[in-house]
Amino acid sequence: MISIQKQDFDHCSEYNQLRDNADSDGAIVTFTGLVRDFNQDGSVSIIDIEHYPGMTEKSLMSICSEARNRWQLGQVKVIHRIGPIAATEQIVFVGVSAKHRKDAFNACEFIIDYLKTSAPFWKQEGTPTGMKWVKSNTSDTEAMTRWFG
Amino acid sequence: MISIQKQDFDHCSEYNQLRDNADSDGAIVTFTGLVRDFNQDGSVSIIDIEHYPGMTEKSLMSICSEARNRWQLGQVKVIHRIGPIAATEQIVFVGVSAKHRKDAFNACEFIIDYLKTSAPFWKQEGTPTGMKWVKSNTSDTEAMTRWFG
Amino acid sequence: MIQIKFFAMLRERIGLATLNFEYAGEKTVAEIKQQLVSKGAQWQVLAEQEVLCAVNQTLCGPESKVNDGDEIAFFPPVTGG
Amino acid sequence: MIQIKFFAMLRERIGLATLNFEYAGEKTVAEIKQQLVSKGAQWQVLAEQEVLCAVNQTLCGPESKVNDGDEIAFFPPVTGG
Repeated sequence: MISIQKQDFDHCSEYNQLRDNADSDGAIVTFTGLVRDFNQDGSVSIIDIEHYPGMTEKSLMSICSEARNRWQLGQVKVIHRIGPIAATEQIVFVGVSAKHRKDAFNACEFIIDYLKTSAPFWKQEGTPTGMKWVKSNTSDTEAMTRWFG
Repeated sequence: MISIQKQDFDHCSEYNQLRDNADSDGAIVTFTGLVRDFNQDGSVSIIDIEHYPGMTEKSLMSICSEARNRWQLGQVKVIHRIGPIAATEQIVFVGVSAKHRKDAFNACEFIIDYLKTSAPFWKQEGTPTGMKWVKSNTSDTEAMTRWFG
Repeated sequence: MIQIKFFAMLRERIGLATLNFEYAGEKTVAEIKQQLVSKGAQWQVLAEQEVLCAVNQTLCGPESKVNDGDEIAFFPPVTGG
Repeated sequence: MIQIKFFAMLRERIGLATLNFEYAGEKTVAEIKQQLVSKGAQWQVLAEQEVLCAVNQTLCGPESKVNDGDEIAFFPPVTGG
């Protein structure tokens, strides 16, 4: 299940939904990304996220089905916010349930690594000198290539 | 922060506490272990967990400080329940916040892998033929040795 | 006719979000990009920095063929999550 | 005097949770375990299966020295989480 949305999400109800549908799953792993209040250039008060409607959903669906091919998973949920988001707010959620914890950990980390390098989102940061487009991160590319070793 | 407790825990308030104290952390990873309703021998209705009071807390503290030595972490929380727990209930929670998601994922998985192989808990499962001590799992030992490669 | 979309910094620098582009034939993504660059000053950004391309909403390499009716998009490396 | 604790299946099979054990000298964990095994039938479980040991609440190998006043524990491989 994929959701691209402007409004914030409720981690609590996301976890409860994963758990209510976990059936025989023994493990739930969640990842939440928050807007940091700093970056390499100074403090950040707000970010603004642009995306490519249509391709975004298609790319997240494809990431999740690749995760399901690789590991035995129960529930998978991905939420990504768009538009303006204030510092310390939630940006992204990945939740996975699985029979075995190793599968849940792997799938959750794979999905966020893959999302960071291939889902069409672009972030601007509001800094004291105005909005600036964020540069892509080589450590994200490295995190991704590890899955295709 | 470590908690060994008989009562269930509230995932929601655990997440909110991690987030309220996340400061400049950009990532929160949580792992929750649930009682599965099956095992290799059939269906499971309840489990019962014995532990070694004193050593349990000492060993979990030592696991968390080893994680802090290895990665740059914000908040770390570990909860493990003891006593009787019904199928599909929550047994264990590990929550970690960190500036970078890789550190949060690594620390969370390390802590649960380490806990599974070295914290003094023993589990009995209630099966149709009575309570049976659970045998230790070689896949858990393998998961652990990976961290000491 | 193909539709070309631009996102993020490319959209800002080019000053366009969408371009309908007369098209017949069998060009590659790289050839279409080169044709855009030759249109003038504000298009240079396509040549000056790393640009990703999607054809019909799937990431593609520069040698991918573009067919009439396709939806093409050019954008900077992604920075979500 | 040392205190010896048993947990889980070992506690059940031996029929004891705690044993106060007269002790002087410099034995190892393995030697103390052997001494217990020689006490009789219900103690054989210590020799028959994989047994872990902690000295003063820290996991120890069989060659660890035990000092007077220590707290020793024998238990099966752990199965928490």
